[in-house]
Amino acid sequence: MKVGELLKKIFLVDLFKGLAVTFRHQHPEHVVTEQYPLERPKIAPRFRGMPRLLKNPDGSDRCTACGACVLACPEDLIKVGSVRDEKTKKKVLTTFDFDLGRCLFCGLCEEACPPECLDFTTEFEMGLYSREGTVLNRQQLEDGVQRKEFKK
Amino acid sequence: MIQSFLSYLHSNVTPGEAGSLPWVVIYVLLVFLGISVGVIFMNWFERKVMAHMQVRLGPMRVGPMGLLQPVADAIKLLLKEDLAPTGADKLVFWFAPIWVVMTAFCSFIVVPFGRTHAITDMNIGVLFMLGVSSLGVLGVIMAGWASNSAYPLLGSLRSGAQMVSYEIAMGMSVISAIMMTSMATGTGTLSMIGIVQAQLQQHRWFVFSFFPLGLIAMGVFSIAMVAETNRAPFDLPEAESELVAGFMTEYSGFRWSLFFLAEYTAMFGVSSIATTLWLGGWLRPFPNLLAGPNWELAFSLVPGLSVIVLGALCLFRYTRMPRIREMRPEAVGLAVFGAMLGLLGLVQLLPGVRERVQDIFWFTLKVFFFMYLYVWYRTTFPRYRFDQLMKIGWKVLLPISIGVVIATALIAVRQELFALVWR
Amino acid sequence: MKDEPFYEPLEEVEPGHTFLDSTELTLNMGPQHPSTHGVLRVVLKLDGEKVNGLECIIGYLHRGIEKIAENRTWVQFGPFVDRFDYTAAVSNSLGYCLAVEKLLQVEVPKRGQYLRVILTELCRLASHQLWLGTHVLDIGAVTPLFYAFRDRETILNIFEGYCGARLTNHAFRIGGCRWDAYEGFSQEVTKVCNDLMPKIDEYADLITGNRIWKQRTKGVGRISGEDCIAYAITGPVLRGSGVRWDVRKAQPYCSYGDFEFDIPIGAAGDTFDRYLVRLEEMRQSIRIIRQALEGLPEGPVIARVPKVIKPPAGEAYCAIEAPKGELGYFVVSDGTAQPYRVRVRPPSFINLQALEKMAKGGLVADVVAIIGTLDIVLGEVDR
Amino acid sequence: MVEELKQVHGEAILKAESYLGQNYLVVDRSVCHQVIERLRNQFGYTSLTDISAVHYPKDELPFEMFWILYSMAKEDRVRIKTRFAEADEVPSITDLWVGANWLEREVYDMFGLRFAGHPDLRRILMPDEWTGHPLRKDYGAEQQDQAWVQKNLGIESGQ
Repeated sequence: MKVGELLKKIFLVDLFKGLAVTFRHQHPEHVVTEQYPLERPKIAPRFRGMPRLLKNPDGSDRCTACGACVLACPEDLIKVGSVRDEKTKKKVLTTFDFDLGRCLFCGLCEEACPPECLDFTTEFEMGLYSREGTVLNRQQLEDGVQRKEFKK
Repeated sequence: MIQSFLSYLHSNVTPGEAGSLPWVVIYVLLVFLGISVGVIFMNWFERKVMAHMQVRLGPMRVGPMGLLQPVADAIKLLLKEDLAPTGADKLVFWFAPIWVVMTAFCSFIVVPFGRTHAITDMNIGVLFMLGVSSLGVLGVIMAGWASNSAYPLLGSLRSGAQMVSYEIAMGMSVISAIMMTSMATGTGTLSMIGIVQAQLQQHRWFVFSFFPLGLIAMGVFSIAMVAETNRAPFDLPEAESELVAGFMTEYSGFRWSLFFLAEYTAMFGVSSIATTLWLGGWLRPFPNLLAGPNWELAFSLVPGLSVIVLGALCLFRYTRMPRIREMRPEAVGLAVFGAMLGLLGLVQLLPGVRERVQDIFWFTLKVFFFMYLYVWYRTTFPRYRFDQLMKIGWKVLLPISIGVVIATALIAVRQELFALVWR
Repeated sequence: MKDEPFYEPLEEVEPGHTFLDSTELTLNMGPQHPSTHGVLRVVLKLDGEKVNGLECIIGYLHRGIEKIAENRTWVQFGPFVDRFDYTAAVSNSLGYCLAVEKLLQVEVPKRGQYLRVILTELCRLASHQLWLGTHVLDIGAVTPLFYAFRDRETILNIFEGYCGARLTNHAFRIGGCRWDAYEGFSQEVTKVCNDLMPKIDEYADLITGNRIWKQRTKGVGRISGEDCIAYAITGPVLRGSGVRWDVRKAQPYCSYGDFEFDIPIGAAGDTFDRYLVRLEEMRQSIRIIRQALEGLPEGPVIARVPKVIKPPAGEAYCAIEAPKGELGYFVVSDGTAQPYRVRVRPPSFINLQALEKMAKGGLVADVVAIIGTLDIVLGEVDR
Repeated sequence: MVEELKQVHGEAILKAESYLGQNYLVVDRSVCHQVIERLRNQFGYTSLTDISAVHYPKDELPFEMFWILYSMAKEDRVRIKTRFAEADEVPSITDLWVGANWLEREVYDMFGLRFAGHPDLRRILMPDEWTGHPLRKDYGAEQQDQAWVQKNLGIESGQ
């Protein structure tokens, strides 16, 4: 062993190097903690969060009840109910159930939707106290979630 | 009765020496309370320092800056269900944490927080402390054995072997410090107060005497004491990634918190030994160099002023807090805390109080230096393996400390030696 | 729920009987244990601290994903593959897509391939950082975990920006990538790479030189190159033992042949070497990402594939170099929209077998270190 | 290589083809161990990549085992396939690669195929007492061993 290495070993240079790293990091500017919910994370626009049924700007249903999302879903958790309108011979959406409890958030239903009506929002707070609430009905999907705001 | 009670205040000795039983009781209670508060503060301090070293914030929500987090945790632990494993030896299982806490607190009987601030002064003080603090291992072994479970057993076996091995290196390095006490007077002392007074007489802390021998001895001691208190990087008995929680695995709730209390108390205990032996105990910086009434006054104002500065910092943070409803309890808490600190600081500036308090202040400061080291080690180092731990204890620390003892002895008697040789 | 407890009634424990009656101690490590990386259960036979024998009991996380595949369409199975090795979901996705594309005989456009390379290499970085943090934590150093996670977070942010999810990304689709790079993608990736290089040196400062770390890892869990091959081990563990083999070089896929990078190898085949190999792999990954970003061509990112994917009947095996080792997909199609069989060659599962050989004769603390160095993910072991 | 193998084993090499650039050999059950051993020792296919099976319930020999071998020298993969009936025993290759141990246990667990000469053939992923082999085609996706679940987990159903 070389003298230098021996000296380094005796004077615990390796240990002090490590100690220096941790000591340096004590400076408050290194802190990366995000104080949720006072501070909200930046969510990317492509984020796949809470699903939502979009409506046309004039308030009419954008969903055509085609069932493409039902077919696309790997977990088979979307249930679409529809009736055929007598006059226009078009399907009209009646119910739309989305079971969040089994959702993989893979986004396949969103991709499959022809009128681009099913949308994954950037909302990520979906915690619930019971399993019953995980099945979202049409009303909930159309309204979206009302978020409680916190300030720092 | 009252006369004798009050007359102690004018005496210049510890209550134990004065033989005043009521004051002993008061001191015991004060020490117990002080250590408990210290443990609570230490818990917060450790989490905070660790958090910042790990680029986190640490406790922030309970109380101002999370100061009340340990209190909340303590309440939670008290309310938790107290479980004992089916096959456990109930009596021993119940007794083990009490034993550990008892021994940890017992060692504080001789710790001098100041010239008069010790419960008593024993002429074998250091020996007593080493002896009592090493009794703690018994409780750990009891806990591991009584749990009737594999992890605690392994943990307690490790702990037993580890504490016994490091005791020796610790004792050897203590011997070198004790030899230094005999330098000026020719008669050494084992009394904790005597050791500090010897440092005062010799005009230097023992870390710096016979440089670098004192430093090496303190280094050995400060490594051995980490092992002795089962802290990282020597925390094998409770290595959480290997043995889940070691000897504490089966404990929960209040009994677990007793172990926790004991661990931190033991840390305080060994740190106070180190402070007393090498860092001049309660002595303020440069007691001989910067002597004189003016310096005396200046240094006695430091404790009060520093507490006031802390309080002012809290009040300053309070003014910087956003005025919203969610933050109000926290903000008010911080303000009250700051005000209380300020008041405490003011009280410490009073003439009668400040002379008595300043010893404690310097002592605590030095102890917290060691506590900071504990935390710093814990965040930085990986854990040793069992065989490596033993190797370090027996093959590195023990020879070094024996070497230091021999070297100290040789230097101490160098004149006699020279005389012997030249004659 | 029945009224009586389902565990053994207490009377069966003889009074006064303890496990201490035997000379050999059987220690059940896991499935709930801080350092078995999930729900691995290792039964150790101990003589004091020494490990005389051990057995891995796995399957606690078995979800039957291979069975699920047979009941989904080719497209629908895409998100499920992320759940094999959930710490490196992008790699899983890539392997599956490549295998199905092979069956379909579809060539992914160059831009799509480059994007895939960038994302998989980022994923390798993220996976190695997770490994670093947890491995070092197992050995007792708490802090590197937080540094590693801090830096991993920036990579997860890129994933979030690119495909909308951080962990189980479902990043790629059969035929290419679902999305093109988002705005500011290349700047962000460049920034992450630039920031990461000094961070890796910082880990080295904190860990590599440390004598405790060296003592804990050098000579621990040693395995020779021949043994590695006999155990069918791949990935950094194989390379740590001095075998210079990497699927990215041996059978380049996804235009890995376009990039210049080295395969680091170790000499001694112990835990320390594997640590160095993985650290160096992180540097090489950054090198690949920089090259791919520079050469990122314009064009489409996804090939033209039918909406309902029905590969012609046949079978194909496609392997990629996942962060844990060779990740292979053996897919069998019978010409319908559903896979007939999807077989995954899980690197963690196969690497874990060597634990017995590596840990026997060591101490309890070594077992933990070796589990860490094998870098297993129980989602992949149990599937 | 193929010619050489055919010379030695004759009719037992049923097919040697390449599909999508991937070579595979279909061999008779009786010679699969010899063929694998020969590939390993003579032709440099020293690495084992994977062992698994596919279930074709409609065929006469419903189980198809496959071994994937790799040659680091040639950088080439080869797949050896062979067909079995359920009652047939497959020769184990744990004597060639220790690592085949768990892979074969998994095949046993998932398909119920027995390996001759395997040192420790137990279930690996499923519980030891479980009945049924999940990756067979006649095993439903939501099927479970109800009795086992009720006995060991204390719940009515795992679904």
